[in-house]
Amino acid sequence: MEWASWSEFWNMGGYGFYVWGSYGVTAACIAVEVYLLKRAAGDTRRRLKRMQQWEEQ
Amino acid sequence: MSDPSLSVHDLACARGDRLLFKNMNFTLNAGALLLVQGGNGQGKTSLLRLLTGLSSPEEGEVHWRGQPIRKQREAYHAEMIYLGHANGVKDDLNPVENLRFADGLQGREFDAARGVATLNKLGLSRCLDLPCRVLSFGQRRRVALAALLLAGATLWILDEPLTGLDVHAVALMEGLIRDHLKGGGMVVATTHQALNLEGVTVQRLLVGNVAIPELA
Amino acid sequence: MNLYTYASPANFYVLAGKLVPWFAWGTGIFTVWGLYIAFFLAPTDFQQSEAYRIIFIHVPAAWMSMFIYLVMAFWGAIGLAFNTRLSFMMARALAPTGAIFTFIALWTGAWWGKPMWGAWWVWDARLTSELILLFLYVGIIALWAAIDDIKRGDRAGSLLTLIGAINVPIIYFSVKWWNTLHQGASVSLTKAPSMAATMLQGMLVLAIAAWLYTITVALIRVRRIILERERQTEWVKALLEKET
Amino acid sequence: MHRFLLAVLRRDLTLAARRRGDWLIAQFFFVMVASLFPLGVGPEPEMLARIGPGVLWVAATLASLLSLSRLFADDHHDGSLEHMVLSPEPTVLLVLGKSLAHWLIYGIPLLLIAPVLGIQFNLSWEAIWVLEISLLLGTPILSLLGGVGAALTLGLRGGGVLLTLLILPLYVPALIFGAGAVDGVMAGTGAEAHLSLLGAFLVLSLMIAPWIAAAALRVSLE
Repeated sequence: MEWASWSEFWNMGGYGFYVWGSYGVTAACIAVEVYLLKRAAGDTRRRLKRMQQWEEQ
Repeated sequence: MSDPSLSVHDLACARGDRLLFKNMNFTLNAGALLLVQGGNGQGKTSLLRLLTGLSSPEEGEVHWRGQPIRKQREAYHAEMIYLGHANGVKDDLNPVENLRFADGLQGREFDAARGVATLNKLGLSRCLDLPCRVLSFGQRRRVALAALLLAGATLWILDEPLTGLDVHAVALMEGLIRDHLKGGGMVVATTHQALNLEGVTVQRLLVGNVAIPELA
Repeated sequence: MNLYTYASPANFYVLAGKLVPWFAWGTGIFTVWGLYIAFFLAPTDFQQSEAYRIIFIHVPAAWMSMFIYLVMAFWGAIGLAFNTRLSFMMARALAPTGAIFTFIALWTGAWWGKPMWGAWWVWDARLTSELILLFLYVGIIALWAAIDDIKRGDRAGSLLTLIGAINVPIIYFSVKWWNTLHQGASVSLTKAPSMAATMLQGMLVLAIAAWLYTITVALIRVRRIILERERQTEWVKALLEKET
Repeated sequence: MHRFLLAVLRRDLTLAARRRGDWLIAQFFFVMVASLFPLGVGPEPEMLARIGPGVLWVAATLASLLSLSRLFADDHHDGSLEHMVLSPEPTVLLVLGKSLAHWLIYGIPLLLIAPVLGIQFNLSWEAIWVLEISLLLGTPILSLLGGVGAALTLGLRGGGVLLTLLILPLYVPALIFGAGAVDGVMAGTGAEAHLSLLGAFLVLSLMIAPWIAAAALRVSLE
């Protein structure tokens, strides 16, 4: 194990800002993509259903 | 070479996610006219563009002289000419120049005397040296018709050829179509107007399901 | 059951739906495993200290950005050659994820560059090519967005992807060449710390995670695209009916 | 076959001659963009000579993009593009002819203006000479690759801006080799390597771009 304590882990040998900046933004990008994908799935289904109702009239 | 014939087999056409028509079959032989009828947005223009090869069908095939047109694009285009909603006439050129370039693009030598004679026949003798920009819509349409005549194609595909033409021009157009058919040519046309075509074999094709009252 | 059955969108929709959970779990497992290697097994680098841990995401993201572009070009070429609808849908489903990985590669490149070279951005051959790759992704997505007609959009996007795919190696080569001529920016990402076996292992595990993630997301997206495009068919109507 | 190519060329040249306004705008755009840079970065001769090749090359790509959006658009609008695509000749020839005409109309004048701008940027005669050769090899690439973009964006809303977005990344190698050649001769390392690579890129574009543009044109007309 490399790390003696959690604070050392977050500090990353003084490079914590850069390391966590990179990992954080990566995680954020993926989270946003997954969130948008989830939302789009629901939207698409609702829209298609609405269009189907409309066309059946 | 076999006799000229245009046929479609199980043709289907879609626009976006809407199916315009399917299972369309017909054959058109030399000397015959096919009138494509149907309401707006029913796929008349789409069908014509399929027949020219500009677009490709969802299903089925268009045949020319018994062969699929996609396999003989160049040979087919040499025998076919298309006149769409737009005239294909350049505003910056005069009628004679327009014909010259139209001929050049078909890969033919331009015969100036014949070109001028055709334009005269279509009643454009007074504006041969004017840029087409100053001509009226009907006159520009006549320039396009002159190019059509000069092309000497067997198959004419005309999308609303009568739009914007006056009574004389309509009569002229009818005469041109009759002559072309008598000479063994073929015409596929869409039109909203009634055509006076005595002594001509007319096949009618209804696209879509809404009939137009005056033609039904 | 042959391959052709699954090439039909209706069947693929069902198949993709079954596959998504497996790939999603795979993504999770490999991500945790990879991150464990990256932070707990890989030793501190004597030159770069802990900052080098950024490469565990930077390198896989850069690999994926290029790999996804090639896969898109492949699907586009298949679609153009054989007129298979599903391949165009796959190309469309992959593009956003490719663009995101390109962005991640650029971002992490900058955040690694700052502590190592003292600059957020250097016109290094790889970073510059990556930037141009991002432009290509954005261009393709913008072209798709601008074309309403599905058929035209599919084909136009694929043609653009193809000419881009031919161009990307040329761009990379030209930027590299340009880079060697301009002395000012001679720092290069190739000066990575000497690869320890655990480092390579961590990078590979995270690359597999990124790969599984891409498949998961692309499958979910392709399912949505299939629904939209097939909405006039009976099976989609029945499917939507069943849900209400 | 060559008659068709000649007909396309003659047609586009005649039309351009009838519309000199469009033509002049593109040339003035080139001059103006290049002239803005000294105002932005300052008039020091050494600095201008340093950035001159790059600035002139970037200005040339932008000027060629300005006119590319209309490469097919005018003919599409009046219907003559359909007639040309429906001619018995291959569409590739049509695209090749139109790209060639675009280069003759918009590329060649850039070659004539560039030396004047080169003097403004304090370039040596040797550098100007290499700039000319690089533009001679490079501007056809702009017309050929631009043809692909023009065909892809035909008839789209905001097609001009989109065209820029799609095509500029593809121009990067031409820009690097072209401006690099002039840089090379100024730095004393010689321009041959750059120019041969630029030539290779031209040959490659000539072999590939017309086919893709022709396919794109057919897709866009469908």
